[in-house]
Amino acid sequence: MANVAEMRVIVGDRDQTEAEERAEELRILEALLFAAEEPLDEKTLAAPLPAGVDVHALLTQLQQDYAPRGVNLVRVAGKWVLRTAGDLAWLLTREAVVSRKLSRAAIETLAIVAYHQPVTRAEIEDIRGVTTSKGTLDVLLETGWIRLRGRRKAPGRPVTYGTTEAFLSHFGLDALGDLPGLDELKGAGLFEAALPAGFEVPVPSDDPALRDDEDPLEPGDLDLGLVPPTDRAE
Amino acid sequence: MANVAEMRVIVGDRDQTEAEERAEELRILEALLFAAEEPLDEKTLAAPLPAGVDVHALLTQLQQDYAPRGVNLVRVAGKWVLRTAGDLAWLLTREAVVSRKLSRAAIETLAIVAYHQPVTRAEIEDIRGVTTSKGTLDVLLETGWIRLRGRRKAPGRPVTYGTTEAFLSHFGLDALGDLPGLDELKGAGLFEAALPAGFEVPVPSDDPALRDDEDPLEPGDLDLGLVPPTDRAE
Amino acid sequence: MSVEEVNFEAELADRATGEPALVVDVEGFEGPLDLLLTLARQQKVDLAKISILALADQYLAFVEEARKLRLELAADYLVMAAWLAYLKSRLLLPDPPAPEGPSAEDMANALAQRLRRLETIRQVAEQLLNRPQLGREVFQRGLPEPIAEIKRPQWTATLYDLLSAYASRRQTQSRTIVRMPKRSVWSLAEAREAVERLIGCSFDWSPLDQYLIEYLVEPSQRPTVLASSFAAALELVREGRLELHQHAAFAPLYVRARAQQSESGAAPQSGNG
Repeated sequence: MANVAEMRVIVGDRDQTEAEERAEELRILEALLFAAEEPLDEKTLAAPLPAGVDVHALLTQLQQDYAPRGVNLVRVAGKWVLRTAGDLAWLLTREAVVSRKLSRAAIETLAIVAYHQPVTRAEIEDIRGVTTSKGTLDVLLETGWIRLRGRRKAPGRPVTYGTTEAFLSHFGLDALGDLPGLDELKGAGLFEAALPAGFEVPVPSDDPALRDDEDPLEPGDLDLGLVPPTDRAE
Repeated sequence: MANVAEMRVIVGDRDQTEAEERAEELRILEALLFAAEEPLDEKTLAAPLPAGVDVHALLTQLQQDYAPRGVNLVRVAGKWVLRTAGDLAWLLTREAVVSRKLSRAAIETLAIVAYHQPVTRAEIEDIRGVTTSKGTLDVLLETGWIRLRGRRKAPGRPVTYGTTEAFLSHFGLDALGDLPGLDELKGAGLFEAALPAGFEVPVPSDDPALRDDEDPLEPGDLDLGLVPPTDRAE
Repeated sequence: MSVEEVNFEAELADRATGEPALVVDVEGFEGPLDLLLTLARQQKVDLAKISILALADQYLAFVEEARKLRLELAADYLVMAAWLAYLKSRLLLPDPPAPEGPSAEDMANALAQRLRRLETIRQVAEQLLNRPQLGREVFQRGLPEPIAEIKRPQWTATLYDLLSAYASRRQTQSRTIVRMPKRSVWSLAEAREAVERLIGCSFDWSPLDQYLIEYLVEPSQRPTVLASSFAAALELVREGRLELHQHAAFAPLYVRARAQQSESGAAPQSGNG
């Protein structure tokens, strides 16, 4: 019994010494990799280590040690380098807000959506008298100020557009009904006096409930990649 | 018994979730610190973390985690930065860019600026007992370790000098209070002697706020072509 | 410039014998205070207990020696020499009954204090320089990963932009609708429909003009009607439903329905354009 216990102690000591040596070797590799200005090959990494050390095994262990961390040890072209963990790449980006003005076409389209919603692209084009490019509607969807409402019950089942809460908030409106009517627009000098008989500016409403002539959107409609900002804004 | 067991399970779950969150927060800090080019303050480090997280406690833990490693987390100038462990200098010195060797006059002048700041050239000369050549101060300004602070409210309105964050970072100091031998100097009452009568300044300070006896620099003071590195460092 | 070559061993030897060595090498000193400090160190006592009188003597001896050797001493050294000579005389003579300014004792203490201060600053400078320095003993990340900037547009528009754009577009459009001019272009589809309808099943050659005469009432319409109906006729020929015939360039065009139309018109590809 005594012998076995003795042996255990000796083995324990040797194990401990080995573990300490190994730890020191790992420290050396860590420091080299950290300070390096380029990925390092195993020969370079082995240079300061005692001869006969299995540098590849050490690196593999270091790689495992770092695997769950915010920084990983990766192999690039046969060399080793420390890199930010892939799932944390977002940390290394910074959003810079760039102020951009909407194009004239976009502003007109937005105004038409606001006053005439729910409105289809064909109707917008009819009111503007020119073709509306897809890009214009995309930009507006990106602003988060307009959204897809539903589909018109009509041939082709075109998508209907409406404004969002973000629209109200950006333009400082309490409710869509606060958009000025024809008389107010005239009063503000935005319309000239000479308008054809029967000319009207609709009383806008952004009631989210679908109209009688609207169908709900289908699941696929929202997967266009156009709508996320709208969704977020809501 | 059943209740107690149940409770234990619930507590265990919560502990586990907390531990996981903590691990993720540590990963984020780790990634930021590894990627950074310069020391980061706690505000910057806290930015990507959930609100209310005790970033200081996390950093202290990370510092402990890294203490036995080849790379250490250290505080310099009140900020956090990863650096290779000091005892591994032998490993990396080979690769070090040979830093400019400062003259004895420059080293003494740097120490006087560090320990006696804010200090004027006349005060530096008083301590050293010799005229300080303009070149000596220029060399130090070039290193980015000292900077023009302001002008002393005294006849001739001499420029006052102080150290920069780059100085702290280079010498691995968290704050001026960590300067070696500061207590000796304090105990020997060696600060007062350097100062004109009436100003009692017991310890050096690199507080960017001007002292009562300092005026701000004038626009022309900074156009000497000496200061850009200093300015940048701050 | 030195009387005795300074070297470390020599200095050690001097210290060992306890005889202060006088080394005249002005270039090696950073000014008179540095020289004084070096001389003071050779007294091998705590700077606080230093004999200023002895120090003054040593300094003056140094300057004397330098002068003998016709060394050019900087003004700083000479000023210090004059001051020390004065201090020495004050120290040796009893203080006058009503001393003006600091006493000789005070002056000596002030000098000792200056020397201590210089010595201390040198010690801390050394400690500072012995700290691990960035890029010398400790290193930062060799491959920092830069922060990428993602530009996120923040769209701007004012309510005024919105309303004025709306009003002006509606106004413009309202005008265009009211003053819609008569259609001035005959579309290809219209022309085709007309030609098909007019020719019907006529298998006799007839001039194209004749069929179109009713559309030519307004002279301004003439070019577009002709162009469109000619193009439509060519298309119908290609589809094998019409035949065209012309005697010469600019001669009247003759047109007739093609006989084999009965094959349910299913030969659109067979036409020879």
